[in-house]
Amino acid sequence: MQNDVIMAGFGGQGILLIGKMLAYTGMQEGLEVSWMPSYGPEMRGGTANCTVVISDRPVGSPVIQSPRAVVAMNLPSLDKFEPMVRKGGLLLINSSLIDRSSTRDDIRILLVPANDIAMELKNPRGGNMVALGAYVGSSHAVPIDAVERVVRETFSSKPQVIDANIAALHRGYELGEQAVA
Amino acid sequence: MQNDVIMAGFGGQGILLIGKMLAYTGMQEGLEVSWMPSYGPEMRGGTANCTVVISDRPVGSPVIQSPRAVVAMNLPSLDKFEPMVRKGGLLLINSSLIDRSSTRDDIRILLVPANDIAMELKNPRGGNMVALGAYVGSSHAVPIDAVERVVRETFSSKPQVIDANIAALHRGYELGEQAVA
Amino acid sequence: MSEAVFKNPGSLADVQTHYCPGCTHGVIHRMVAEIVDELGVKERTIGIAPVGCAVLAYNYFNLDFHEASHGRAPAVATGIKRARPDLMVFAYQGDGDLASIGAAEIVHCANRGEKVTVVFVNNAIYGMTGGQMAPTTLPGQIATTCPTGRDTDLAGFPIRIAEMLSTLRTPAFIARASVHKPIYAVHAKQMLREAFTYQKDDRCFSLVEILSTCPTNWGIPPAESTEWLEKNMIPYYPLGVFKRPDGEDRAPLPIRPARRPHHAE
Amino acid sequence: MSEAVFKNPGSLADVQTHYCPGCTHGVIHRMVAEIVDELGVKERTIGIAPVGCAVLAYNYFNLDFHEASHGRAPAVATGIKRARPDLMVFAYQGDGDLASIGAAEIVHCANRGEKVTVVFVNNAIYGMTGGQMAPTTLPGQIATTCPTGRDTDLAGFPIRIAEMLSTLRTPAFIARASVHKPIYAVHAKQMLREAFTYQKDDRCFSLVEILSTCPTNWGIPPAESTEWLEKNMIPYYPLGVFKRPDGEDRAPLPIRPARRPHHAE
Amino acid sequence: MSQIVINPDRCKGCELCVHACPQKILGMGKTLNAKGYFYAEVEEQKRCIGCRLCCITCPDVAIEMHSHGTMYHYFSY
Amino acid sequence: MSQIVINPDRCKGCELCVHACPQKILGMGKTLNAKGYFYAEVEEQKRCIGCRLCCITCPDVAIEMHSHGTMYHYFSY
Amino acid sequence: MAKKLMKGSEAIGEAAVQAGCKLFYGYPITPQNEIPEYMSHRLPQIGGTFVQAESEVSASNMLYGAAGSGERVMTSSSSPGISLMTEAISYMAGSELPVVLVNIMRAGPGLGGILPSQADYFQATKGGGHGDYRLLVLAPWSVQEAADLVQDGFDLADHYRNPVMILGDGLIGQMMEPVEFHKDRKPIKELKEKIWAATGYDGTRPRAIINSLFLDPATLEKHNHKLQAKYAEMTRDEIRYETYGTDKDYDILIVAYGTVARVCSTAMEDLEADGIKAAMIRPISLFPFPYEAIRKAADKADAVLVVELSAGQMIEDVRLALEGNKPIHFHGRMGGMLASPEEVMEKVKEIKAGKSQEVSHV
Amino acid sequence: MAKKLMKGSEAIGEAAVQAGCKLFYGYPITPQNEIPEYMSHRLPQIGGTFVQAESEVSASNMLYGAAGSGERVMTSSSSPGISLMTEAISYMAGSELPVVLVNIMRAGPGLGGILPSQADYFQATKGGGHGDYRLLVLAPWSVQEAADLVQDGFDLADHYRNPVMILGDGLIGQMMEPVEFHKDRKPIKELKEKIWAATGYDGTRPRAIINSLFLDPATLEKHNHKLQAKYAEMTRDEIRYETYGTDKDYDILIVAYGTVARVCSTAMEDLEADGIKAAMIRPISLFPFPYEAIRKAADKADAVLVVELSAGQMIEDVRLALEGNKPIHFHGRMGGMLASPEEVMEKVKEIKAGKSQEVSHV
Ligand SMILES: Cc1ncc(C[n+]2csc(CCOP(=O)(O)OP(=O)(O)O)c2C)c(N)n1
Ligand SMILES: Cc1ncc(C[n+]2csc(CCOP(=O)(O)OP(=O)(O)O)c2C)c(N)n1
Ligand code: SF4
Ligand code: SF4
Ligand code: SF4
Ligand code: SF4
Ligand code: SF4
Ligand code: SF4
Ligand SMILES: [Mg+2]
Ligand SMILES: [Mg+2]
Repeated sequence: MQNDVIMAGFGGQGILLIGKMLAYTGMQEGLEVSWMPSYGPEMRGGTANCTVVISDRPVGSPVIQSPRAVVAMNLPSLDKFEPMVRKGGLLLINSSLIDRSSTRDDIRILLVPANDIAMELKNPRGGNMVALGAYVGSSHAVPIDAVERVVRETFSSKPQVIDANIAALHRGYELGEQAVA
Repeated sequence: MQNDVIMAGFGGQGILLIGKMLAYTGMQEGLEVSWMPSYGPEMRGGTANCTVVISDRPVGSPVIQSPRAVVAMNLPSLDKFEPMVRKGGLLLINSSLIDRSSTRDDIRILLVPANDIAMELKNPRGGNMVALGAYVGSSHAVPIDAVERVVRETFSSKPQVIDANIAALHRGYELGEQAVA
Repeated sequence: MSEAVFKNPGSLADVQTHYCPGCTHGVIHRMVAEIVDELGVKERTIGIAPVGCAVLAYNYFNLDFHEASHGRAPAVATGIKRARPDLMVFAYQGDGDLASIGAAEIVHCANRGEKVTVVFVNNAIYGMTGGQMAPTTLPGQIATTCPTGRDTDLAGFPIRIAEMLSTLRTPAFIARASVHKPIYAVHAKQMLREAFTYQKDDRCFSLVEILSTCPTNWGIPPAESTEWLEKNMIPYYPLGVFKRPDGEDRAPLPIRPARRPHHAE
Repeated sequence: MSEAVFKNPGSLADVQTHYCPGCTHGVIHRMVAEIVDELGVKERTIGIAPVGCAVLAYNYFNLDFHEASHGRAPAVATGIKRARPDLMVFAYQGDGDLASIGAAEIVHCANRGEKVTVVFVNNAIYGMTGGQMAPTTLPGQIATTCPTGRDTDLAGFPIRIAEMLSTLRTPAFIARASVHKPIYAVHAKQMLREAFTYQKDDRCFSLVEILSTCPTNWGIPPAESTEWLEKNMIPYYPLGVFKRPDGEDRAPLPIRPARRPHHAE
Repeated sequence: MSQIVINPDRCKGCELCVHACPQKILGMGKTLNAKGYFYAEVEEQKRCIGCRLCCITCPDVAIEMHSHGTMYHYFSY
Repeated sequence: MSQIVINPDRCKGCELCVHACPQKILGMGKTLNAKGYFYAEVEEQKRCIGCRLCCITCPDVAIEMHSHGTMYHYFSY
Repeated sequence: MAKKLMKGSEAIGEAAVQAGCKLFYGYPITPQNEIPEYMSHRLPQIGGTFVQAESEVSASNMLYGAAGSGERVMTSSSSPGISLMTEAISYMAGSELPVVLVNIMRAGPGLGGILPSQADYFQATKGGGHGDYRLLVLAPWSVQEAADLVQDGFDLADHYRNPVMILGDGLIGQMMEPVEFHKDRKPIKELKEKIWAATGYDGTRPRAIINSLFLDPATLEKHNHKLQAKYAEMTRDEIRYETYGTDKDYDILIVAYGTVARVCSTAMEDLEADGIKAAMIRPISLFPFPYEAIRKAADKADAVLVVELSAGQMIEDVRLALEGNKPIHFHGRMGGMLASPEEVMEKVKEIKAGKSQEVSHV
Repeated sequence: MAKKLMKGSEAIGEAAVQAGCKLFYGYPITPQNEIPEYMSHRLPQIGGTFVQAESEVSASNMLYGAAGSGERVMTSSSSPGISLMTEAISYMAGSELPVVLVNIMRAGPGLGGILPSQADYFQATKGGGHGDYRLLVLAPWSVQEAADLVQDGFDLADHYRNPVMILGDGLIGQMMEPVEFHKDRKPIKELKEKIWAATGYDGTRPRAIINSLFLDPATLEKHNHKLQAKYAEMTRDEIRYETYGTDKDYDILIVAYGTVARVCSTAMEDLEADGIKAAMIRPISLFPFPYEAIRKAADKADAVLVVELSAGQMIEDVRLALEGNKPIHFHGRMGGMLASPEEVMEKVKEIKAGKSQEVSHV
C-alpha cells in the first residue's frame, strides 16, 4: 500500500512543516517514507509545495506525477495541481482562500475551510493543522493519534501552542472522516 | 631523402638560431622542413637543443630519437646525445669546449674546434656559424650558398657582422667537406 | 492636463520583479534605468547581470544584457568594453558576487582602469542562496553559515570594498551610497550619475557601492530593515566619495629597463 | 678552532637551486630558512610552494612542503592551518601568482585573518614563463606581452599589494622590504622575523612583500639589476611596515539582527 | 498639483512608502491583490506636497506621480 | 678573525658579492666551474672585516664565513 | 542509533562527521546549501572547523592543503561550482590525496537551472580536469545510501589515496528520508597511518612533499603509471551495483543510476502489473563502472533501456559494456525535468512494440 | 602569400588575425606563451586589442563578454589553464557563443610537466565543464594545419554559434614549419549577420540577451534539445579525418591524431620497408568523431592499434566505433614522453606476432 500527497500553498502557510510531520509520523509507524520539497524557481514567487510518500515497501520515485492526493491551500496551487490528481484520488481544497471547487468528476473532492476553522479555534496560524488533519482523516495514511504525538513532539519547545494545534488537527480529521464516510 | 640533426649546447651559444637558419634554408630550397626546440625542464639549467628535419617528402615525426646527425657544442650535450646517433650517422663535436672524442665506431666523428676558429676569425660569437658550416659541409643537407643567402638575410639589420659570420660559415664548411672526402 | 512626473523609466521593463517585498534591489534598478535614460545612452548600453538575486536583471531592464558567471561580471564587462569601446557597459553585482568569489576580477578591472561602471549592491548577505554569510556580513550578524553570528576571530572583519579599491593608483571614481531611505537614495542616484558620466566621457573606471536591505534573509520586515541598515551598516560602511579620477596626478613614470628582455635564447 | 659563523641554515637543503645567476629568490629562501631555524620551529613548519620560479622550493627547504595550484597558496595555507593550528604555515609566492591570478585568495586569506605567513616576492615580472607583464610591472617597463612597455592607459598602474591589504580591517602585519643589496636584506630579514613571530605567537596574518630582481627577464645583468630595482622599483613600492596588528583596536562591534533569519520556509 | 497613483498589482505591500511619506498620507489597504499582498493606498491625496519621496522609495515602481500644471521640486533627483 | 670560504661549485658567477664587499677584496676568477660559470674568489683575505655582507648577498649560499675566536658583529642579522 | 528523518544534504553532512571528518571548506550553491549550513553548526560541536571559502576555486585548494596534512576533509558543491574545482581536483588526484567531494548536480549547461540533473556524468567519470586521472565516483539513490556512501567514501579515499566523488542529483540533496547511522561502523578498508602527510619534518621519516609536479618526463610517466595501476586496482575491487528482478526472466533490462533508478523501479512494478517483464541494473560506482555486470545482466534481455537525466552520457559506458550485442534504447530528460514512472513505462512498451528507435551504433 | 617558417604558436596567432580576430584575452602558461606574446604585438598593428587577463578564469569570462558583442575572439592556454576555464566554457556553450579556444596540451595531472601530452582528450570532447554541451574539437598535426584549422574554426564557431576548440600538443605549439596563408580565403560556411549580439538595444530588433539561465525546467529542456540538435548537425556535417595507405591492403590499422600521428606515419614507412602492411586513419575532428570512417577503415585490417600520448582516452571512442568487431591494441606514452617511430614499429610487430595483449573488452 502506498499513500502519496502533494501539499501546496503560499510560503508561510506552513505547508512544508505539515508535510514533514506527516512523513515523520509515517516513519514512527515503521513505514517507508519520503518528503520532497519544491525548491525550484517558484520559491521566490512565494509558493511552496512538497510531496510526501508513505508506503509499506521501499519508496520508489519520491516525485509523483499523478499523486493519490493533493492538498491545495491557495488558488495558484489548485490551478497547478488539480489536473494531476490520479483518477479516484483525493483533492482537498482550502475553501477559506479558494472560492472555487473542482469540475473533475473522476476524483473525490473535499472542501475544507481551513483558515476559517483555525480562526474559529482562535489559532489563526493553524490552518495548516486543519488541512493535515483533514488529509489524514480522509486518507488514513497514518493513525491520527500517531500524528498527535508528532505534533506534541514538534512543538515541545512552544508548549503554549500545542493544545490549539491539536484541536485544529482533530477538527480537520473529523471533517476528513465525515467526507469519506 | 631525409636529413635530420640535433644541435645542442649551452643556452647563449646560438644553437637554436643556427637550427632555424638551417630549416629556413631547407624551406627556401623547396624542401619540407621542421624545427623543434627543447623547451623542457633543461631550459633553466642553461642548455638548449633543437631538432631540424629536412626532407623531400612531408616530415613525419619532428622529434627524432635516432638522428642522422648530432652537433654537440658542449660536454653535457655530447654525453646526452652521443648514444642516440643513428648507426652510420654523423657526430660533430665542438673540440674547443669538449676535450674528449667519442668511442663509438659505428658512426662518423668530426672534431671541429668551432670556438677556436671563430676566435681566429675575430668573431668570438661565431662558433655556432662554424658548426653550421661544418654540418652542411659534411651532410650536404642544403647547398652552402643557400645557407649564405640566409645568413645575409638573417643579419641584414646588423650588416657589420655579416662578413665575419659568412667567413666562419665557410671555414666550417671546408672542414666538413674535407672530413667527408 | 495631467502629466506623469514620476513613472517607470523607459530603460526599465514594465514588469513585476521577483524581488521580495521591500527589497531595495528594485530601487537601485530603477535609478540605474533613470540614469541611462537621462544620459540618452539607452541604445548603446549593455548591462551585465550577476549571479545573485539580480540574476534576472536582464528581464527588468529594457536594454541589451549579458549574463556573467558568478563573480566574473567585471571580466565580462572588460570583454565587451574592449571589443566595443563605443558602448556603455555596466555590471550590476551583489556583495557575494563581487566581494567574495569575484574579488580578483573587480580588483583587476579597477586596476586596469576599464572604462566601465560597476553598481555594487551590498546587502551584507547572500540573498539568492538563502542567507549565508558574505564577506560583508557584519560582526555578530547571524547568517545560515554563521548561526551564532559572524565571529571575527574565525571569519575576520567585513571587507570594505570601496576603501580597498580606492588605494589603487589607477584613476577611478569610487563612492559609497545607500538607498534605505529616499533621501539617501537621492544621494545614491547622484553618485550613480557621476559614475556613468565618467564612463560616458571615456575617463575612467567607476564603481558605486550601494548599501541595500535584504528583509527576507535578515529576517527583519522591510521598514525595520531600513532602520537596521542605518544603525548597523552605515557606521561600518561610511558613505561618500572615496576617489575621483583627478584626485591623483597621472604622471606616467616612464621607466624602461636598460635593454629588451631576451628569452633564454 | 675555526667556527662557521655564516653558513647554510639547517632548514635549507644543501643543494644547488635552478635559479638564474644573481636571482634574489635565493637570498629570500635562505633568510626564511634562517628564521625557521632561529625560531626553533623547523619540526612543525610547512612551506607552500607557488607556481612560479619558486615552484621547486620544496627541493630547497629541509621542511615538509606542499604544492599549491597557481595563485592559490593562501587557500592551501588556510586549509592546512585550520586543520592543524599547531603547525607554522608559510606560503611563498611570486607577484604573478599572488597579485594576478591569486588576488582573491590573498585578499580573503588576509581578511579572514588566517594565522599564516606569506612571503611575497615581487620582481615586477612573470619569471617562470619567460617575462610576461605582471600586475606589478612598472609603467613603461618592457615585457614580452607589453613589447613597447607597460602602457598605463591600457593596463593600468602597477598594483601595490602591501598598501591594498593594509586597508583591511582585520588585524595583520604587513610590510615591504627589499633584498637587492645586503643592507636591505638585513631589514627584510627583520620584517620576516617579525612576521613569523606573529604567527608563532598565534596573533595574526602576516605578509612581507619583498622586492626582488629577475636579471634574466629584465634583460639586465645581476649587479645592474640591483641598481635598476633601487632606482625604479623602490620609488613606486616604498619600503616599510604598513600595518601591525595592534594598530587597530579590536572592539568587535557586536551587532545582531532583530531575529534569526528564516528561510523561505 | 500633484497626484499619487499606486498600482495595486505592482505593490508588494512592503510599507516603505508609508514610512517615507512626510505627510503620512499613505496607508496599507485591507484587500489582497492578485499576488496575495495587501497593497498601499493614498489616504488623503489633498495633503500631498508632491515631494516624490514615496515614488523614490518604492522598490517596485508601483507609484507614479502626476502633476497638473507646473510643479516646484524640493530637490533635484 | 674572519675567514671567507667560497664554494666554487655553488657559485653562479653573478658578481653580487664582488659589488657587496665594502673592502673590495672579492673578485671573479678565470676558471669555469662544473656548471660552466666563472666563480668568485677571495683576493685579499687579510683585509676582510667580517661584515658578512658578501654572505648575506649571495643568492646561492656559496659563501661561508668562519671565525677564529670571538667576533664582533657590526649589525645584527 | 534510531532512524532519523533527514534531508539528504544534512545526512551527507552528518555522515561525514560520523566518519571522522572534522573539516569542511565550502561555498554556497543551490541545491546543496544545507550541507555547508549543517556543517557550520555541527562541526563546532565536535571541535571541528567549518570555513566558508571565498569561492569554489579557493575551497578546493583549502581542501588540497588540509588533505595534505592528513585530516579527513570534505567539500560539496553543485555543477558550476564543481567546474571551478576541476583544476584543484586534478592536482589532488595527481598528488594522491584522499578527499571526499560531493556534487549535487543541477541542470546545465552554464548557469542553467537549479533543478535535478545527471549531466555531469562525463565530468565526474572521465575527468573534468586535465590529465589522466580518475575519481572514484559513487552515486546514491536514497538519503540512506548517500549517508552510507559518504562514510565508505572516506575509507576508500584513504585507502587509495585518491579523491572520491559522491555524485547525487538535486533530489538527493533536497528530499527527506529516514536515515540510520550505525554506531560501531568499522572501516571498510584497512587504513594505514598517513606517514606521507605533511605535518612537520622532524627527521624520523622522509620529508613529506605533497606535489604533482615532475619536470622530468620519465619520472612523470612513472608517476602516471603508478596512478593507472591504482585505477586498475579500483576497477578490480571497487565495482558496486545492484540488480533488481534479474533472478527472473525478463525482456527488457533497464540501466539507471541515482534517484532516476527509483523512478524506474516504480515503473518496473507497474509494468509487472501490466504483464511486461523488466529488470534493472543500477550502477552505484560510476568509476569503476560495472561493465561486466551489465553485459551479463543484458544476456537474458532482448533490449536494454538506459534512463538518464541528461542527453545520454552513461549510455556510452553501457555501449562499451555491450559492444553491439544488444539493441540499446535511451530515455533522457534534461533541464531539471524529471523522468516519471509513466514515461519509463511508455518507453518500455514502445520498445516491446518495436516502436522505439534504437540508439544508433556509431 | 609565400611560405613563412613559423612557430606553431605564432602561426596560430597569425591565422586568427587573418581570420578577422581582433581581440585576444589570455594568460601566460607554457608551452603556449608565444601565442599571447605574438598577439600582444600583432593586434595593435591592425587596430585590435590584446588584454592580459589576471587569470584563465577571467580570460574566459572576458571572452564570454566579447563574443557576446559579436566580435571574433580567441583565447589560448594549456591544460591547467583550460581546467580553470571549464565553468565559462559551459556558459559560452549554453549561451551559444562563437569563440575559438586553443589548448596546447601539456602533461598532467595537476601541475604535471610542460612537455607534450594528449591527456585532455576527454576534457575536450566529453565536456570538462558541467552540463550537456559539446565543443567542436579540431586537432592539427602540423603547423600549417594548425593555422588552417584556426581559420576554419572561426567560421565553424560563427556558423554553429558554438565554441570551437583547437586541441594541439606541446609540439604543435613549439615547433617551426613552413606556413602559407591564402590571401583570398573564403569562409567555409555561409556566415549570417550576428543579429543576436548584444550591441545596444535600439528597438529595431528584439532585445539581445546573452544568457544560459532558464529557471523554468521545461524551457531549459527545450533549450537543451536545441543544443543537442545542433550537435547532431555537426555530427552529420563536420566530421574530418584523413586516411593513409587505406587504398592498399593492410593488416594493421593505426588510429592516431595530432603530432603523434606523424610519428606513426614515419613508422608506417619503415614498416613498409620491413614488409609489414599498415594503414592509418587520423581523426581531425575529435568531436564530432569519425566513428563510421574508422569502422570502415578497420574492415580490411586484422587488428587496430591506437596510439596516444595518454593512458588511453580516444581509445574509448575507437571502441565505440568498432563495437568489438576487431581486436584493439594500444600504445601510449605519458608524462611528456613522446612515442617514437621505433616504438610504434615494435608494437605493430608484436601485434603481428601475436605477442601484444589486446585491450580488454570491458
Ligand atoms: C560558481 C557558482 N558558485 C555559487 C553559486 C551560487 N550562488 C548563486 S547567487 C550566490 C550569492 C549571491 O549573493 P550576492 O552576490 O550577495 O547577491 P544577493 O543575492 O545578495 O543580491 C551564490 C553563492 C553559483 N551560481 N555559481
Ligand atoms: C593555472 C595556471 N596558469 C598559468 C600557469 C603558468 N605560470 C607558471 S608560473 C607563472 C607566473 C609566474 O610569475 P610569478 O608569480 O611572478 O613568479 P616568478 O617566476 O616571477 O618568481 C605562470 C603564469 C600555470 N602553471 N597554471
Ligand atoms: S532574498 Fe534578499 S536580496 Fe534577494 S530579493 Fe529577497 S530581500 Fe532582496
Ligand atoms: S627567471 Fe627571473 S625570477 Fe626566475 S630564476 Fe631566473 S632571474 Fe629568478
Ligand atoms: S513602497 Fe511600493 S511596493 Fe511598498 S507598499 Fe508602497 S507602493 Fe507597495
Ligand atoms: S509625494 Fe510626498 S507627500 Fe505626496 S504621497 Fe508621496 S511622499 Fe507623501
Ligand atoms: S665579510 Fe665583508 S669584508 Fe669580508 S669578504 Fe665578505 S663582504 Fe668583504
Ligand atoms: S654572490 Fe655567490 S653566486 Fe654570486 S658571484 Fe658571489 S659567490 Fe658566486
Ligand atoms: Mg548580497
Ligand atoms: Mg614574478
